[in-house]
Amino acid sequence: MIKLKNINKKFNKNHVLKGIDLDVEKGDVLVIVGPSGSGKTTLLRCINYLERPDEGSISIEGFTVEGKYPSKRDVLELRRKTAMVFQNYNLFKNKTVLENVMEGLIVAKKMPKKEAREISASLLEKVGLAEKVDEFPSQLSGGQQQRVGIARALALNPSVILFDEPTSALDPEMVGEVLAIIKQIANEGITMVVVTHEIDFAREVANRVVFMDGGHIIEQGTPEEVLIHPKHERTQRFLKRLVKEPDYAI
Amino acid sequence: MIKLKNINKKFNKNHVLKGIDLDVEKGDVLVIVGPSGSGKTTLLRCINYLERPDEGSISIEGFTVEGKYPSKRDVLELRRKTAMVFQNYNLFKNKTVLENVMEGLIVAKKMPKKEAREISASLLEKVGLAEKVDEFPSQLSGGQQQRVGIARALALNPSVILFDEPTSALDPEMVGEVLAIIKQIANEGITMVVVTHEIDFAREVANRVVFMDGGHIIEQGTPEEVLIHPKHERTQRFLKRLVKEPDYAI
Amino acid sequence: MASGLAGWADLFIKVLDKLPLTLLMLGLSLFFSIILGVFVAIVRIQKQPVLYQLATFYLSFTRCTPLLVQLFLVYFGLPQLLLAFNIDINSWDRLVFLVIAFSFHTAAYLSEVFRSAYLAVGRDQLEAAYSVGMSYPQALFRIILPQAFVISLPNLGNNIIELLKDTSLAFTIGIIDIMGQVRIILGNNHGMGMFQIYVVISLVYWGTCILIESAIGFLENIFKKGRVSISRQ
Amino acid sequence: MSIINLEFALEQFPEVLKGVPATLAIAVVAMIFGLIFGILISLCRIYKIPVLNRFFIVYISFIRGTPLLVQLYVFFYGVPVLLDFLNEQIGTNFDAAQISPLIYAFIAYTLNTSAYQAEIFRSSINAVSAGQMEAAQSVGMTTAQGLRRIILPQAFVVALPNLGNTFIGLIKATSLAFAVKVVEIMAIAKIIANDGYRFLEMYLVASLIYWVISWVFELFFAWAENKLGRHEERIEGNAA
Amino acid sequence: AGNEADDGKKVIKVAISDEVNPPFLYADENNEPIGYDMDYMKEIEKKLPDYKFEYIWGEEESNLVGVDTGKYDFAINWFFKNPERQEKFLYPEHEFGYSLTSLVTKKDRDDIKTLDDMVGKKFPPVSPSGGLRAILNAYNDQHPDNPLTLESMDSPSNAENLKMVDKGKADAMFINVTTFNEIQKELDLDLKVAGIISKEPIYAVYSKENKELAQKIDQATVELTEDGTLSKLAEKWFGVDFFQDLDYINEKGFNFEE
Ligand SMILES: Nc1ncnc2c1ncn2[C@@H]1O[C@H](COP(=O)(O)OP(=O)(O)OP(=O)(O)O)[C@@H](O)[C@H]1O
Ligand SMILES: Nc1ncnc2c1ncn2[C@@H]1O[C@H](COP(=O)(O)OP(=O)(O)OP(=O)(O)O)[C@@H](O)[C@H]1O
Ligand SMILES: [Mg+2]
Ligand SMILES: [Mg+2]
Repeated sequence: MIKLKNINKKFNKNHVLKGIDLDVEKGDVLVIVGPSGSGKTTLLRCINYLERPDEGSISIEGFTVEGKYPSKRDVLELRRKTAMVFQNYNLFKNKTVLENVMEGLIVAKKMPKKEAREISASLLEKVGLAEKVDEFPSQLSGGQQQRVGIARALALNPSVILFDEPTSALDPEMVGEVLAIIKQIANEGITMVVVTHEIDFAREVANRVVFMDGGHIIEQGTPEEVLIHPKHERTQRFLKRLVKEPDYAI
Repeated sequence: MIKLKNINKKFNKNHVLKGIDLDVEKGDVLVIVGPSGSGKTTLLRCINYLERPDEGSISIEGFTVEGKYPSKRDVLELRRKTAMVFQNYNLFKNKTVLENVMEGLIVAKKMPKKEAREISASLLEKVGLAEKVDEFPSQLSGGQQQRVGIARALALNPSVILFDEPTSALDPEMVGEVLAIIKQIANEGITMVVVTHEIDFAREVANRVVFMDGGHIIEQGTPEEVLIHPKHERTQRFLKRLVKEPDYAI
Repeated sequence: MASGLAGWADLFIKVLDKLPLTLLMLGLSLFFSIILGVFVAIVRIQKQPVLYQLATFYLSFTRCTPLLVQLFLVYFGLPQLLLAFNIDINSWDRLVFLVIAFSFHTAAYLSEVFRSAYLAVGRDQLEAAYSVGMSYPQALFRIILPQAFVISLPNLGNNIIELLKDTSLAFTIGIIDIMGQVRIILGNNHGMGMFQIYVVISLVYWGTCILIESAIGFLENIFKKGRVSISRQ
Repeated sequence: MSIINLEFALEQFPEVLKGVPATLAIAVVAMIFGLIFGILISLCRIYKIPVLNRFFIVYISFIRGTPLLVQLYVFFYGVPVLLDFLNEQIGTNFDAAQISPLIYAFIAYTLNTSAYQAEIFRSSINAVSAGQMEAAQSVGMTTAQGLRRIILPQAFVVALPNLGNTFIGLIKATSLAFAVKVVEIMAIAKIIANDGYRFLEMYLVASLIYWVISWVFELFFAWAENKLGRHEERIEGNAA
Repeated sequence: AGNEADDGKKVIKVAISDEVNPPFLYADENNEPIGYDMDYMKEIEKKLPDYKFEYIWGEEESNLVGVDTGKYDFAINWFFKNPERQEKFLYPEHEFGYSLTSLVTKKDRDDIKTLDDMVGKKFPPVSPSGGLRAILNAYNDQHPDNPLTLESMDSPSNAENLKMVDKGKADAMFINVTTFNEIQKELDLDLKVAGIISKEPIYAVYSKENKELAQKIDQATVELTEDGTLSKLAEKWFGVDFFQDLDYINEKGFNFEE
């Protein structure tokens, strides 16, 4: 479904992704964890070519885009197969909450306005923002903005959704809601790649987990394998803090 | 130490804070939890008057500022007693990482540059950013930016530090570091107000917890009281998701 | 010349009589220069090889040489040039030459206005647009330009008002606009009554300028939705 | 016979170059003071300072709305009248004839460009996100400090292309100063041209000189934009 | 240039200058050109039925550039002739009128009669363009050791300049007699024509390519001069036939001294 081959990315001299290979099956929820600065966001952004890899190829549903200077048309097609939830939300500042969600439907998918509005409104209700549809992003709290971002991606109903820390600004209640939504759409066969640092959330949502550090994939497998019984020393150290203080865990 | 009296804040017709009263003792780490949109950020921003409350008064170390239109001098004095870590980081875009941290020391505290540089560099090392001191915020990952924000606030060494979800972009390892730092400076007598939705983190860092919903304080007490044995039905419901799925918790 | 109230009124009427012509020149030139300006700005932002060099040269030439010279080039030079290809445009209305010259001139300035405004819109906005599957033109027209437009409005105001005043050059090629009218009157009087005449022409320009400013202010209010200013505090 | 006599044009070059100092003096002086006043005016407008905001709205409107030529005349013809009046009323002994026309030009051009630059800064300051000021205040800066150290440097980058427009416009607009006897590039060109009606040649010479001067400043502005904007991850073209 | 009008006449584009100068050339209520020049043109039109003249207002410089580039066929206002200009443009052989240039001073001054008297004295600002400037420049070229001091200014106002002389801020103004008379009618200043400097023939200015047209008009001009038509026009607009010699003109009261 998604196939990354030998993805390399440098920012000047900073070699951020060092030959990443990755396969994701249809309907998979792949979770990427790893320390801050390890390249998770960069990898996610390479998948829809918001960041151009210096080397390597990306296939989604058999459609392949390759190298640093692919054609605009190819990139557009790749992007239309994906949607993304950004780490810092990136809402359209000049559009209301409802318009933010409708925008992609109307413009990229050429959906009639009425239909787009219905879909958007119902998704916004799902994430608890029914009251805020006519506000602008600048009037929302952090968590509210993040939920708009999630709704915007879901609305597109693409083959692949890329989530960059989608619950970072959400309280446990909301995390539960998002979890439920992700599980539900995974059942509908949508493939998802989720970057998160919330290990609890990762365990519940993932059916595969990748652990990254320093631009490499260190370890991958089921949530059990990677998050509970990690083989690699680096992974163990990463997860240690949580294990070390069992008296606070429930 | 910090005393809030009858804080009310409306955004147009949206009544966000409904008469908040709150006392924080010197050296306390007060954690505020609550659902998204409940007014946590707004409350925090009222404490240093980034948001002007419509009504109410705020005292820090016996210095009181009151009402919607206080004098600029009073507000400045209040702000100089506090520092803040923003939910969306708000780093100075035109300054390097090091300059971001030094800025307040040089300008507001009139510290000599050399001293400011030393303090800043050592704090940045503490949060694991020694290598990034000369980069601009736009070149950092989310977690890195958040850590700069934390270092910037700590460097000021104020009486009160306000943290707005300071670990939202941090991985468990880093959360551990931040936790250690907060505990350490609490021992030095600095008062902290921390908004977070990471209940684990809240339990470990807080010596008092406030639960907010819909602009009201619903419940407050020790972490034990509020987070493990909440009395109020709303609090119980809020925390339920974590309790309900014990098989994933460690 | 007649003085007193009747004199003033007479002067006003004579000048105002030419205002529609001035506004017509302003409107037409503005329309074309906005289109060309956006295009040049985008070419320069994208740095596409040959086009970029061309656009930069065009920008430099039109910004850095006197408008009068450009007007001469278009009005006197262009017909000669085309005549060499057996195309005779000497019979075209002078207004056409004027609008061509002014559009090219103003577009250069506007392209910088638009370029700076475009760059002031954060990159995150473009990425967000891409992420929902928009092509570049779609992102441009639906997300970037509307935001850039607000940022550019005050500068747009500056340049429209400059253009308004530049239209007074029309008279050099014989179009009698409000300034041309004034010069004829001044000539008839051997420069007497200069004070009165300049008061009138200033008032007419100022009045028009206030109209432009109100329109800009109105647009700023409409389009600023969702933006937060640093003066919020 | 060719329309343009290049030899004649070349011969006159050195003579026209003598106008460069006057052009540069007016443009640079007006630009620098205009920058300062422009920023101050824009802040009064952004912060809606009670009386000043109203005043400057009218000021900007008036300055932009009336021809620069008229503003020059106001000083050129107005100041002597004022001085005469003062001399009569309080017995002072100012001599308007002693005032160099350049001084009138400095004043008129500065006041004029201030209005335009105020609008440039109003738009660029508003383009800086509000969070930047909040961050400055949160580390204990006063509003003035935050403006100086955080907001204005960022606003400057946005403003630069427009400041470039204004400055180059100013260089060319100095030719109007001939109306108050300041003899700069265009004036010399016109004077020479009149002898043999060689307007085309002299316009060519003047244009080239304007172009070269402006081009140097264009390069400077482009350089400054790159240098000051290095912190930004700028939205570029449609690549990726 | 050179289109056919509907009636088969050849259209001639004539540039007329905004630096108007009554009564040679100025505008009526409807911005239509009138004056001595226009009456002269009408007479020419009668003589040359093949042509149809179309008049275009414009700035003087622009008009000359237009003639130069062939956009206009010729320009008319009150152009003086000098060798440099003749190199550039085609001047007809015969003038169609005269302009009398003079020095104007305060009534009680007797020290200024000729340009020589003005060396070391002060003129009001002079326009960079126009025939008067050309005469002053020519003087300076001939007297490089004792030049006149000239201060240039874009479109100075004749009225303001005369006021300067009136107030003693300048010694004398170099001005056309007709212009001075017109202004004096309005302002009645304490000024007089101190001396006539020259009787300058005035011409229309053609582009070098327009030989044929210039010749035809020149021919017509000679006829009009000889049959006295132009003298009548001069009487009509100036109150004096300036085709006569200077003494006659002075006698007839071109001089505004009473
Ligand atoms: N500038 C504003 N204008 C209008 N409404 C606002 C503004 N800022 C916040 N609000 C509203 O106030 C309410 C509280 O916002 P606040 O940011 O304090 O929430 P929060 O508790 O911090 O939520 P989160 O956990 O999502 O960050 C929200 O409903 C939000 O929509
Ligand atoms: N635009 C950029 N220019 C230069 N360096 C960059 C840029 N973006 C990211 N980097 C660097 O690349 C590295 C990886 O960044 P990335 O954002 O992928 O990290 P991450 O794994 O998402 O971290 P986090 O969990 O903190 O968000 C970091 O060291 C960062 O400094
Ligand atoms: Mg990241
Ligand atoms: Mg918040």
